[in-house]
Amino acid sequence: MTVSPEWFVALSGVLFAIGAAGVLLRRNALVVLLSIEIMLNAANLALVGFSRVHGAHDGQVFAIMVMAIAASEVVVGLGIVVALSHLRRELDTDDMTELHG
Amino acid sequence: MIPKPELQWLAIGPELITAVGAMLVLLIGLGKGAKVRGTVLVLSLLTLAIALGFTIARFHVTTYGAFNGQVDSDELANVGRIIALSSALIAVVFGARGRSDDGRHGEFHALVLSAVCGMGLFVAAGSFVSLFVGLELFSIALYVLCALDAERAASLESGLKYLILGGLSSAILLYGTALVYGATGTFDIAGVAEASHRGVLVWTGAAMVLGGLAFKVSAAPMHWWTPDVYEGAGTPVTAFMSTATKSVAFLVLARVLTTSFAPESDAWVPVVAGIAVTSIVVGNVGALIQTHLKRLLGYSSIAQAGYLLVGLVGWEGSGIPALVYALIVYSAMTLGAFAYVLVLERDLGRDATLADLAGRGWIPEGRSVLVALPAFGMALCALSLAGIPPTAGFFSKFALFGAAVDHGYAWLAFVAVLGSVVSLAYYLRILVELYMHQPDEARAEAFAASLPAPSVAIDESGDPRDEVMTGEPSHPVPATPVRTPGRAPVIALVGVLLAAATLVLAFVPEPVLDLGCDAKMALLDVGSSCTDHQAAEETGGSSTDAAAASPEDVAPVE
Amino acid sequence: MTSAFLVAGGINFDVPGSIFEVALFALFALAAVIGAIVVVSASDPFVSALSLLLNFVSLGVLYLMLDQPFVALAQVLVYAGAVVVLFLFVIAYLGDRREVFSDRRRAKLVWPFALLTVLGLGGILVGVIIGSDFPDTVSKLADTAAGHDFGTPSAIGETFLTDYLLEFEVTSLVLLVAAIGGIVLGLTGRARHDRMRKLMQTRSADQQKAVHASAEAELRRTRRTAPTAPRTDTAADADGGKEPAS
Amino acid sequence: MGIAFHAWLAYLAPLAGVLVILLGGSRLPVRAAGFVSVFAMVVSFACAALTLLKWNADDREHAVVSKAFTWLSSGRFHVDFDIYVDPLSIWMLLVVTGVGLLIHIYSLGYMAGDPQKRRFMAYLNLFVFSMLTLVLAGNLVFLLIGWGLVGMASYLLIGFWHDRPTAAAAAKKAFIVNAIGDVSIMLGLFLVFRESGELGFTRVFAELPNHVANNSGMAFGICALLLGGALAKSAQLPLHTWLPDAMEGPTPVSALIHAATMVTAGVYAIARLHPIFDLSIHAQELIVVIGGLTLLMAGFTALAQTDIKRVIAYSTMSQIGYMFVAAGIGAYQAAMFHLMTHAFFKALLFLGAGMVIHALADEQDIRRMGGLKKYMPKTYLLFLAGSLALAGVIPFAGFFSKDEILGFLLASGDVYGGWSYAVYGLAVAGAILTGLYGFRLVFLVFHGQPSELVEQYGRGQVMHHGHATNEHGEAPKSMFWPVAVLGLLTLVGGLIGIPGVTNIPGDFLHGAHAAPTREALEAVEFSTAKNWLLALTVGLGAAFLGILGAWLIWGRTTTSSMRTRFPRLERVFQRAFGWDAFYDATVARPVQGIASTTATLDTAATAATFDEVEVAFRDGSRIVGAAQSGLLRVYAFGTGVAFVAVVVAFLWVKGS
Repeated sequence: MTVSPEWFVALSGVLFAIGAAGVLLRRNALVVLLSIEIMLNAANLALVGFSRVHGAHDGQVFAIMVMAIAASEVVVGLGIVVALSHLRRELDTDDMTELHG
Repeated sequence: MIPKPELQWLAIGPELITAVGAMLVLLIGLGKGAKVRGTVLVLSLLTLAIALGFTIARFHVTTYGAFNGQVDSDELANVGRIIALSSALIAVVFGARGRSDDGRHGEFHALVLSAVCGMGLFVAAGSFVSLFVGLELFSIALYVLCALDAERAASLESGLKYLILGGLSSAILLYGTALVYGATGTFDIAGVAEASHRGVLVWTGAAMVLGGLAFKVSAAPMHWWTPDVYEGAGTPVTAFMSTATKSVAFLVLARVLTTSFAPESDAWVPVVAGIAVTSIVVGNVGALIQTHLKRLLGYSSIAQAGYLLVGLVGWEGSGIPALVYALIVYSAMTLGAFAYVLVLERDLGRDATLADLAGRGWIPEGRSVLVALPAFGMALCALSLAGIPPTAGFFSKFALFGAAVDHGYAWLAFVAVLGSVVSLAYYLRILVELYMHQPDEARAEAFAASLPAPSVAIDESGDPRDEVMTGEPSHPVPATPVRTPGRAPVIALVGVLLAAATLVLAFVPEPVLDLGCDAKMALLDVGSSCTDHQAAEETGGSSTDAAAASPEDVAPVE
Repeated sequence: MTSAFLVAGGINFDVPGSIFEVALFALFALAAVIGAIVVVSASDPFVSALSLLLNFVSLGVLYLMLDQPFVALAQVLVYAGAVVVLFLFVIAYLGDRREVFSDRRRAKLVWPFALLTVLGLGGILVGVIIGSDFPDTVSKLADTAAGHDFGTPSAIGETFLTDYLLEFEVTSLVLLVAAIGGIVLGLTGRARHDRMRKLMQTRSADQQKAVHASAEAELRRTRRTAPTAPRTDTAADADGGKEPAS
Repeated sequence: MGIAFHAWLAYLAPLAGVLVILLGGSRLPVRAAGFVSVFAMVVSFACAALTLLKWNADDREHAVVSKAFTWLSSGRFHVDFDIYVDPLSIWMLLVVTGVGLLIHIYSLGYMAGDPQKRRFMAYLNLFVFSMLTLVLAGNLVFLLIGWGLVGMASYLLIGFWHDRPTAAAAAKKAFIVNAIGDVSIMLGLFLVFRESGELGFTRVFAELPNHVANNSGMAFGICALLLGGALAKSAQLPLHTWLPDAMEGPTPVSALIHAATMVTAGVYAIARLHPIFDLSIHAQELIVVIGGLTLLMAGFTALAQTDIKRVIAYSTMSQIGYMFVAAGIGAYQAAMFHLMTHAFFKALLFLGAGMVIHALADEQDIRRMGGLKKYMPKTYLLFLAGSLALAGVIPFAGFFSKDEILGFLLASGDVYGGWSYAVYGLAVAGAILTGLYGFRLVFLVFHGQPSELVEQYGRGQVMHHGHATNEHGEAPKSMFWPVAVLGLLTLVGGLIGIPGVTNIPGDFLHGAHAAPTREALEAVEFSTAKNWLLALTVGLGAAFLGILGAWLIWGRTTTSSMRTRFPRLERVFQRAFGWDAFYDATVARPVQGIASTTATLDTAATAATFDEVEVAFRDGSRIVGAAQSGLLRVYAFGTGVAFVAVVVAFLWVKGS
């Protein structure tokens, strides 16, 4: 291999940080959910990369399970967003300050 | 040819029972009518009871490495299961009356059962894969449960906040797991400990796993979701979440830190101590000016997480037994407090504030003592949460802090005890309201004005404020019918029983501490100090036995 | 096996020191990063979702380069095929909901620190990964236990059904819970909506009074919290600066 | 039936009282509730007396430890629910149940007409039970539990009139300051456990010296932490601030808790744990210094108070200072002797003050009193007896006990050298102050021209609870007789400890090795005529000096407005002889200056520390609440920072 797996894992670190940036900075609930997907995908890339490093299947299998779980999380997240959309006009998380203090 | 995997089904018995129960409840709940509602309730209670019985019956049966190393079912796991199952049982009782109007009954119960299933898997996880899957199973179920309370507009908000912050922390935990896997080549919790390749990757991974679990126990500075979600979710869900989630997450934290990352204990002990201090400070200080009861309990739960972490610091000594005892005590007193909050909410038809407690500790003229008993239970739970002797809360703190002092963390115990002095200010407010104030309508109303609106549905085109401004209702903005006030005798009874349980735990702490000792021995290998102490106790015990033979133990003073 | 898939495209990447492989990695890594950045920064959720597709597909290719065709396949099918579509569907259902790039004062105060935090996180992760060595990296997959089966569907399937059977089953329970959640939440939202409509039509004087009271309570609360979180003037907010994260 | 049986009965009787009243609820008539609580105390006191008789009859050498059951045995923790009976605890048992009984009876009359009387009597019983938990505890854990319980009961009692906001605030303050003490004692207990691995007294005392070196830092640390608890409970510097405020509670509470029993728990704890305190001479020196400073400070502050109960409260602090001094030098028996006599005469003073307050419809300001002697002669006599005992005039109880402390101090000077003499000086100065403030109260309240309010009382125009307060002439019988009994005890109580004649406290406490005098001190044959005569003479002289001073300043004048405040003194003295001018310049003015300064400082410090801490915490709470803004992005940011911080901290610890 010319490109050693470490580079893939390092890339996953970068992607993870970008995803975190989305969660920390964005106000649109949908985009925040997308950002969480990016983070989980980055973790997957790390798992897959390390799986290649060790030449074992565990990482890949875990990655596939993470995909299913991430999809589940998205479904619930979108469910809440849709329910919220029935009550409010904006999906701006800054408008959701009913609970505070 | 794929080799047939070995499946030790009994090792995940409680999870199987609850999973099957969840599906049954879901199916039966599709029907309509009050009869179905009753059936579903009974069925889910039955499922939980059977699972609980199963767990208790097989408490000491340990299975390591079941399902090819995915499950380690031991005493620690069983303690977690018992707490989660009991807490779910109580939460189901709490939630028995909710959501009766829309003809769908199964989901609440199915979700609670699934969550318990996930918690069981989580706490019995033998590998990081099953740990993560279990975590996500109960987390996702809880996200839905939080958002499910149709009577409160804030419920959806709390669900979304929990989901997003929970997703963030899950991702962190997952990435940490990946790093640990990368360095050690295994997902096995025990296997990680044996890996010789320990470097910066393992350390970073361990820190991220620690962080992710600290989020679940709602320790500060990962506490941000706690007050809002506690307030926004329905009270049965809050009660379930605050006890079951926290307990299993703590036990898993103990498992992971003391096995996988035992070689890194020189690093995680100070970090855990730091998180404990932050939690104690943030939780106790934050709770001081709260008036919304559930929010107050939310902050209190952050502080309690801090105290529990103090016990974890003394893991090599008596920390784990202390932690187990404290978790059980914490669960009992918190559930007891929430029971009374729920009774109040039912009575008022809205959220409860401190002012609503005023004067409820008194026996109304001409009524029996029983009327004031639930309030007395609340007072006991508050005292216990404050850690005032001779309640169980006092003893659990005593054991936790003692473990830390034993481990050379006297300063931490000092901070923790100071924190509990601060906490007196708000726990005593509960007592003062109950027993020292007269009920005051105007005051209660003033307090209630600060509550989140009871599910004000804002119409797409209108804002209620416009209406107030212009004076004419341009856009009809109806409120969801406010909950009809009523009594909740069963919940009150459960609350009283829980308060009584905290008293029992105070006066007969031994069996529970023994559970903790078993759990500790399950975690750490033979020769750990728990067994040492027991040996020492046997020698010491014989002399006390001899002394006990004569009623007057004559002992020299000097 | 990378080669098996890529040779079909007429390029042989297994040449030692092949510049192509480096270029391929660079290309798709860049695509993944750009995709991610656009997801995070785009003002239109629709654009965000589509960039997520780019990110996912790029990751799929990277998985292929890591000799893991099955994961790559799953990535494209599950993520690109299901998740992104779900997102797009919801975005379409909700209509155009661009984020208004106004900012609350408090949040404005926070964002540079948030950016700093994120940079710190990325820096630590990359630094840690680059800084640590992998002495036991398997260079020739033929040497591993999986041998030439590494990453193939049958090998993955075997692992799934032996070592990870339990998790495999539990994952299905997770999906069930998610399904319950999706349905219930959708219906809850619907039910609230309907209840609102119904009440709208049959509103009695009492209810009007209740609404006024609650609205007033809301207003009071808004005023009280106004200095910290003004909820009233959306117009003023709209004048705020563009979010710098874009 | 052995000693332990009686002790258990004495211990559990008040609890039974609480339970009966609680369970009876409103079905139990108020009268019956009062009867139940008093009956419980009668049983308790009788059993305590039987315990004493039995002890003497058995002629035992060792403490009796009676275990009810093993409360907990897990890991290293082994805690029994047991009681520890030895002369020290019997002594305390008698004081608590005896004075407690009298105050229960007094409360029947004092709280008559209060709608919550039933609850009050239950709380009183609860308090006695808590106090007995503390006194009879056989191990450190139950000592701590008792320690916390009395705090709790005192919280309930101080805040009893919760519709007064000041009462609620005072209750809270008392509870929190005491909780700080609990923290301290709990940490000390952890250290004891850590070092010795034991919690039962018998074993701790046997084991601890094997693990902790004499005068080591650890020994000092343990003692200092234990002392912290004692200081808070006994209202010694610097944790004294709660006691004056606690006077918001009903007067019987002040008498029971804040004079006779709870506040002396610190002294008892030091005596009980003396094998631990003996390990660190520096900790003992600290006790002496704190006691000495407190007795002086409190004496001065008492001089500047205008609230009758606050004067007595400061006096209590001052007298406990004496006990601390005695305990610090190792004269535990003297400390316990003074503890007992103090319980008698201070309860007498409080209850006497209570009768005055009751008569004047809850008026507590001494500036509005005066000339009460005419209308309440019996009360006056009792109050006078109490004041004489307080000042230490022969043959009242205070004379013997206080002078025993002074004698030991003088004797200890031969052992420990200079600083001990310095403390002796402080103690003598304190004795002068005692006479001064004690008789200031007597003169201002009972002598001189009757004030307007007192005149009204004489005419039967002072109304309380809807009826004139002097219907019964003086006070109701149930109130009068307990006070009379206390008066008798005050008169004769000291006779058990006449130096050279009867040394019952010393023999009883010392004989069974329960609270020995330190050996070094014993070596000094302190009953030699020289020391005793000197101590007695000086003590008596100081008392008379104080009383004389009080008479000169407050006793001779007649107009009440002039007599109450210092600043007007000059004019009074101008009309008198030249001696007055001299006295004024040399004594009155400096004393006045110091008194008002200490009082101001004390009030300021109290207010500043407590209120400012509370304000600071509330501000902190607001900050936490403001951060919890409801904005998801802020939460995400906070959570993200937390994760990064954990990772950085982890790596940093690993890297360094």
